[in-house]
Amino acid sequence: MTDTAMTYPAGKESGQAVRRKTSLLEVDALTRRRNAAERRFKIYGIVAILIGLFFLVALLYAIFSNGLTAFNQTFVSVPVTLEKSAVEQAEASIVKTSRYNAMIDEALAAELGRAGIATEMKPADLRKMLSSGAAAQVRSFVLANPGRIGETVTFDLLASSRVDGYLKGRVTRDALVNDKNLDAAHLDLVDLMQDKGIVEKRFNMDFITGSDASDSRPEQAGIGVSMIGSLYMMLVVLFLSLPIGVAASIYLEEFAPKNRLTDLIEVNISNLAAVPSIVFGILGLAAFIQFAHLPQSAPIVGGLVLTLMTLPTIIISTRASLKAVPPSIRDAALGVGASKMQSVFHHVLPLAAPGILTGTIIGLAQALGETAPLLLIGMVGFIASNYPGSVASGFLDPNSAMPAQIYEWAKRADPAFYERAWGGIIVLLLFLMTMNIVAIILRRRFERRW
Amino acid sequence: MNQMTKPEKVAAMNEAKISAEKVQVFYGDTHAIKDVSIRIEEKTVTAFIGPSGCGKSTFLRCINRMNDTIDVCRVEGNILIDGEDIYDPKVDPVQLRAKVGMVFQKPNPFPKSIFDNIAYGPRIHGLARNKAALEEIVASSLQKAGLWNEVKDRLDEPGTGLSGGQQQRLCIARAIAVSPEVILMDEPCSALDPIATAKVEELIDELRENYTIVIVTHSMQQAARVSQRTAFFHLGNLVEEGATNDIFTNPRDKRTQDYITGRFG
Amino acid sequence: MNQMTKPEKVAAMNEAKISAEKVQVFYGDTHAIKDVSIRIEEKTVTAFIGPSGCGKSTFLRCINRMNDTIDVCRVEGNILIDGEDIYDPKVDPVQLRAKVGMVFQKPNPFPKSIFDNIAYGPRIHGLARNKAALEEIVASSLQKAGLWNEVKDRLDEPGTGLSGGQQQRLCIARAIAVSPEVILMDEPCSALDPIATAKVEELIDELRENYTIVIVTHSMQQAARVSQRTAFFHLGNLVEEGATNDIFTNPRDKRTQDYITGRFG
Amino acid sequence: AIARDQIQIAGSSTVLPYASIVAEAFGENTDFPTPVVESGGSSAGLKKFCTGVGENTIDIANASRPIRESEIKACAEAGVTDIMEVRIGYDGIVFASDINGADFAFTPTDWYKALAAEVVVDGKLAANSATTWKQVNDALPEQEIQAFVPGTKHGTREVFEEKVMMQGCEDSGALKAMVDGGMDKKDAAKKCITLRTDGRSVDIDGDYTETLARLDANKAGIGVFGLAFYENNTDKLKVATMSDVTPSTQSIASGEYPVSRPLFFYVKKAHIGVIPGLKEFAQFFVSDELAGPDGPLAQYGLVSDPELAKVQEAVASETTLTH
Amino acid sequence: MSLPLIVLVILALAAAGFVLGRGRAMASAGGDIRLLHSLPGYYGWNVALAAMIPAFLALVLWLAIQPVVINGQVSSMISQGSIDASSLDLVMSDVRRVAEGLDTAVAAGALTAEEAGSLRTEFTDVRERLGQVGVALGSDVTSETLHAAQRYRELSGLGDLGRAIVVLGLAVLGAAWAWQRSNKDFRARNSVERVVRWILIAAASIAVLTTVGIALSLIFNTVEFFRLYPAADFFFGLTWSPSFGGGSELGIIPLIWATLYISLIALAVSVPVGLFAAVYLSEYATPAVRAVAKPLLEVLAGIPTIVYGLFALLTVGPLLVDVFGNGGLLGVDWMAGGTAVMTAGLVMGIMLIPFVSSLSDDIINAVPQAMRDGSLGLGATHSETVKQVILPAALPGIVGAILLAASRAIGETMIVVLGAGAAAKLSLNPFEAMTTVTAKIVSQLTGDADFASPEALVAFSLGMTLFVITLGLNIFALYIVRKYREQYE
Ligand SMILES: Nc1ncnc2c1ncn2[C@@H]1O[C@H](COP(=O)(O)OP(=O)(O)OP(=O)(O)O)[C@@H](O)[C@H]1O
Ligand SMILES: Nc1ncnc2c1ncn2[C@@H]1O[C@H](COP(=O)(O)OP(=O)(O)OP(=O)(O)O)[C@@H](O)[C@H]1O
Ligand SMILES: [Mg+2]
Ligand SMILES: [Mg+2]
Ligand SMILES: O=P([O-])([O-])[O-]
Repeated sequence: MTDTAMTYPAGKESGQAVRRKTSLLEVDALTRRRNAAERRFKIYGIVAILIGLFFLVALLYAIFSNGLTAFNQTFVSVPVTLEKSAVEQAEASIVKTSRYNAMIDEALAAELGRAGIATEMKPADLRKMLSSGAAAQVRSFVLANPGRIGETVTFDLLASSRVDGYLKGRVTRDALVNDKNLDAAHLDLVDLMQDKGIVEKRFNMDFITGSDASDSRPEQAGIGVSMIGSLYMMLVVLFLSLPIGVAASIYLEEFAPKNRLTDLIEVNISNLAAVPSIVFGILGLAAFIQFAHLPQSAPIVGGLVLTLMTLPTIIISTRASLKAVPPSIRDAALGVGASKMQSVFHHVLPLAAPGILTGTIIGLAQALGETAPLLLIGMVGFIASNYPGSVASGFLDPNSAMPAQIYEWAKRADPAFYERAWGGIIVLLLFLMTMNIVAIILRRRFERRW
Repeated sequence: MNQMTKPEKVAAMNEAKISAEKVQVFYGDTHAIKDVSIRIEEKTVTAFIGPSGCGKSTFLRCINRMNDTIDVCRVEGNILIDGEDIYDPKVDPVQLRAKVGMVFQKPNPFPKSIFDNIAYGPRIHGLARNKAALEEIVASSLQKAGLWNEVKDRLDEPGTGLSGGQQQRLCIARAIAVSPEVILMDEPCSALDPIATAKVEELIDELRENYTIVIVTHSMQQAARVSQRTAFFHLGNLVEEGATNDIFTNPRDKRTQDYITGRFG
Repeated sequence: MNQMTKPEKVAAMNEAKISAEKVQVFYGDTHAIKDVSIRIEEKTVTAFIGPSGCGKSTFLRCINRMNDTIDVCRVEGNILIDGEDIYDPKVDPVQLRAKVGMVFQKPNPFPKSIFDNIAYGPRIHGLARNKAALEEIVASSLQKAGLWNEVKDRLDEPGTGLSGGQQQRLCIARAIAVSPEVILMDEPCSALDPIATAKVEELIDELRENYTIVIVTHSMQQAARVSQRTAFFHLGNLVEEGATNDIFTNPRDKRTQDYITGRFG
Repeated sequence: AIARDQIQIAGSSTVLPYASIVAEAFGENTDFPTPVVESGGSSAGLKKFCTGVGENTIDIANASRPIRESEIKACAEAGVTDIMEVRIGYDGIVFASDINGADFAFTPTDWYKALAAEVVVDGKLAANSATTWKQVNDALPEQEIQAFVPGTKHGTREVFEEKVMMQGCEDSGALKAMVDGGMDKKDAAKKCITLRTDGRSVDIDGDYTETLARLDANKAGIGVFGLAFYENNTDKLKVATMSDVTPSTQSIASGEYPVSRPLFFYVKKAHIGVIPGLKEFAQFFVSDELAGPDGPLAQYGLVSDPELAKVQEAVASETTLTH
Repeated sequence: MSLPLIVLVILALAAAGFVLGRGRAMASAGGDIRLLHSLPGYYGWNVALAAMIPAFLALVLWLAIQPVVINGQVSSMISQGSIDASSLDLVMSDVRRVAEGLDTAVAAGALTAEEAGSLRTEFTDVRERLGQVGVALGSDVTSETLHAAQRYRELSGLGDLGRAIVVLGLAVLGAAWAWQRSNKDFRARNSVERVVRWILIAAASIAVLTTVGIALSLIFNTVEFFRLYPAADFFFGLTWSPSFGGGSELGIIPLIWATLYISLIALAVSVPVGLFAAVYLSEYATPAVRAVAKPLLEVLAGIPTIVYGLFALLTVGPLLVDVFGNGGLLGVDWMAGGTAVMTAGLVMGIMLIPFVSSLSDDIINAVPQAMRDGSLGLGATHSETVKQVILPAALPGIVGAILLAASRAIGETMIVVLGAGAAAKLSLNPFEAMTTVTAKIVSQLTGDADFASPEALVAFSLGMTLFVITLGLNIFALYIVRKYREQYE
């Protein structure tokens, strides 16, 4: 009302306003002002959307520019001779992998010799160019293929995070001055090896499918297993919170008597939305792990906690959309003898569907990105489990979740984890969009005006 | 929402299809229906007439308990259909409404296709054996409501895209498609032209053979044409009720006379 | 949404308040108005009659461009008010609608108090100097629409809690409160009893002194009583237009005759 | 309830990197599954540890500080009585600034004078008004005071308060001056470690990556880091000496560099023999190959325990805490 | 019978019941569905539900009770000596592990079923035998444990059999009972709807149970905290400075203040932007723009908060310092460092835009067209219509959306820690660093303090207090909505 000042010639004594005749083609002052207000209003709308989109683009730019490199990784191909005696000796020691390291060192030195790259570095020093996971890679090959002991097998071993960083432009010779893990001399070698095709940077599927690695080998870490964890959690969340949320809203909005008690429940639900997510973690720890004895670090527990956390979001949006359905629709259904239940499920619910789906989209997005409650139920940390063997173990075996994995990576000391954290965010966003696409399409189909 | 004072002694009123006794309706503090008692006979058409805002719609909605849906609305007294108190807690309003159909004053088609609008009732009541039977019901209902010719080619377009009068006939068709025993019609012809009106009146006449019909109308002529009995409401009171002929030719109450001769206000 | 074919040459038609030429309206593929040309004179009441679904409301909504709000609706041809093409891109529909008021077929009160329902228009157009003047406008509008007595004690209750007829009168009051030059009324009396109808007809008669009025009605009697000119629509065509007397006593077209004598269908 | 077959560990985020390196190697070198190492903080880890014995409780708690008396009591109340304490080494705490900035050689006194909320001026307490390091100590560069210190949730903060602030307070004579000025000893000690809140000192509740990001946004800042973190980021950070000692695993192990703290893990003895591989894991952790001065842990930045052999022995004999 | 199998059988019984019930009802009506009280499907569902509900309830009960009973039985076999050596719970888990190992071994064919039942530690190295089939055991198996494990297997076998009989029996009985009631006059719809109604009530009560659960999981530690720390100091203290050596000051006021301050700024950003975006999307934008822009904006809600936190720390903070800091664009010296209430508030506001915009857009879209027509017909501009007719009509939904955004703002941690800092402060200046209740709950809960100390326990009281405060805010919001709600039609 602010933009319609009351300056127009007002009505006569009769109380009935009479207005001057004006041409439609020339816009009078008041209309001009009102139209200006209209235009401003519309511009505000556009600006609002642009603001949102601008920040979206800025954030996405930051995410992609930091994270895309995570999808490439540097590999060193080394033919290793798996001598029987060496293998047996290694298997007899406590830290078996350290013996395999020696084998790899020799193999790498030999490979350099074959390629005609002269170096004064000792074999053990050469290993600094390789991931510390290389030995485990060789050992697990040996365990899986005992028949090939004695042969020479060419391995594509991961280069160490610093070598990888060098090829990605993150690590420079200057930067290595104080570094105790790698010298500038290594980098010269890497250059030569790259020329010979021993070192190569290529797309790294393991980042998308692999599992977490310890702090000392960022090059090996992947988000795949935690993605499975998130997937199982989201399955729980979707199949519990959507039906429960919608059912609860229907009861509260359509069936519950309107009294103090239901007011209390209503306030209570909005209030649950304001409960910090970590408090849901406290609840989950107490209720699901300590009371119900569900396993630690299990996606089922995470899913249950996130379900409780998402419920208020879905309930609030569902109730709002149920409220927005005009009563005449309900009357029409009741009038032809539909039961209340039928009128709700046949007519009201489909009309409220867009809002319900919006709530679901937002709720699931929140659930997918949440870390804090997972902290308390043990899904954050180093949980490098393998792919679950069955659906049931997918729910019950220890696992992490994408945001927790990202959060962990972001904290780690080696800067190579930084790019992985951002790369993980890219995967998370793609996951989110895949998850939402169904809801978005459905929502469009249900939208209608009446 | 609805409170019923227990009937002290409900007299036997078997002849009447519907009998209301001392019905009071309140919207919050507004007393919209005051102490109305009336008997509505089976297989007759009863017209409710009266000035706008006198409570006709309100009373009509009591008969199939549509007032249950209005939070602030409170009904007292008792209404019996076939001798059974419809406000008895044991009564299932759903069954009641299947038995007592209603055409609302404001047309309220579902935001669905025309076909689904009509087919909805028969579907939930299981009135059609199969798809063909359902189509049959839809077509015949639309025909009876005089809408068939206009919409037969666009049955799958939304019912909300119809003109005002078409929507009204759609709602009539929707109500008769479930063949209720009693049909309550709140100004069913208000948006209809004379020809469509005639068609609906014909329908009413035809329905009368099997059903009990209550119709709210503002047109004296229409009341005279279609109804056998007429009830005149005024400011929430039932002023007079009787054979339509009597009411129009020989009203007992001064207010009735004033109203039908147009001398009110 | 509305596309206008550029008028090749718009003839001077100054005497007429509204003149439409070759208006076509489509709802998607449905051709709802076919080639309608009509002149509506200033300070007269013109009645649109015709069977349900013939396009009366559609044409009425063209006159103040309310059809703009329907996505699927497309208007062709041109409509001039005071000689100005209202579909000209320079024309501001807002100003047009302030000049050409409308009462919709289905009463649509705002979910606000009765007072605010009426005061809304005057407020946005800045028609009242102060609160007292606004109250004055509200009261007089309600009086003119014959609703004042029924609602004067409940002005701050929601307009949606009124009876059907009361809502209709509320919408009439709302439309006249902004004193437009042209008032389009789509069946303004459909939910009204004879007395209220008489009151509204009186109002129309009174308004005619200063305003141009177009009214859609299904009642021949009403058309005869209130209008000076009558236009008969049929299946999207304007069949005949002329002085009311002529139309009713001496229709030129067979269809018109059939319609007014009720011999259609 | 299915029987659990992998070891469950929870606790300190400082110990987490070491625990994860060991867990990974344990999985690779033995037939036992890789243990699960949750993070969440020493306190939360010990709390979980002390909820009781049994399968649905954790087996090991990592901690960046020794378990407290009250915690042992709470543990005992829940039935967790035989607790093995294993010290794995030391965490060095270093002071570092942007790689391109000036060099710093600090003493605890400098930090006390720069960051204490109130300092003694002419025998009286007054709000700290120092704005540059040079004002604090002429030998330091002319650079705005801007320190990023661990927030009050971090155990590192306690070490910082004790070994830097308190030390500085004593060294500079401020403590004595306060006590002489008639102050209660306890209050004076509290004054010594109270940091200023005018923005010169910023609490960091997050982790070292956050501190690094803050240095990145504010090049004049000095941050407090763990040694391991610094060693992984030598391209961005320049470490300062403390009392003329450069921090390194050697200088800390020898005790020359003053600011460090021990790291531990705690094992429920009751779970040994029940949870497969538990004892093996504990022994594996403290084996010379891993926790020794040349092992991967030291490689990563852990200051290896000079008395590692004693620890190994204690683990082998399952020695529990006696209180 | 294994658990999944039982569930499958119940479902199959329910499906069969559906068909049979439906058929019987149809038959009783002579195949004419018009004679039925309810639609045939309702009769089917009625039988299916009668088969499923008691069976599943019994199954759940059985699952909860059987382990307790068996544990009781088996643990009585454990000697006091072994309990003293570790604990009953642990010995029992060892028993379970061995039992399970035996199961695995039998399944893998390494042992026959008899062998598994008659194995003796005296004759076999059980640990090794099981090790061969991949079952790792922590220690050698004592004969006591092996006995117990064998008994455990026996009882479990028995229990599983009983479970199958009882549960499936119930399913059959339930179905039969409902089936014989399926005749044309039976009110099947009412009966099914009654069940559905109970399901709805159960769903609604989950929300209530969650609250109870939260209260319970916080209350003990809260009480414990107040035993260690005076409540008055906590509620009215103006300083928040925990310290390890004791003598912490744990006043909640600065935290509450910053929580409200930051949330307010976040809402001041997200509500106008979100509302304008919603109005534009639903009222002005073409369907194509809407179909694209709405989901895009929703991506903002899906970006992990750590990204927002970094965005605040690395981009927005320094930017604000450039404007409001010393020597900044405005020449004012309000801002010392990049971390500030303003930084966190702004960034949080961006994150919350879709919370307001998407839901409001849906609600605005649901306002009937007749309302718009009514207003436009009076000569109102579109914006006037929106402001005065549509928004009031959509108010309850919009308030819901805003509440959701506010709730999220109050509960956010990462953005606060990185954007606003970690040190508590009581100040009016939005360009100063402060921290919120939620951030402190997280940090005290994940910190290094002794977990039995007030410094750690305070997290629970913070949670509880925040819970009560937001409850108050929500009651206020409900009151506002009730007061201004406009119901169309
Ligand atoms: N929104 C719409 N979408 C599609 N078709 C429409 C729409 N509105 C009206 N129609 C069709 O256009 C034709 C003319 O409708 P209109 O509303 O103008 O009729 P009318 O003359 O006002 O009838 P009534 O007297 O019943 O109100 C009808 O066939 C109607 O079904
Ligand atoms: N939902 C409501 N809330 C409050 N008052 C109402 C409500 N509905 C109707 N009323 C009031 O009750 C009285 C009777 O209304 P009712 O709708 O029964 O009138 P009616 O006889 O049908 O009138 P009309 O012919 O105008 O439709 C009127 O005064 C009306 O304002
Ligand atoms: Mg009515
Ligand atoms: Mg019409
Ligand atoms: O996580 P911390 O306990 O080591 O700080």
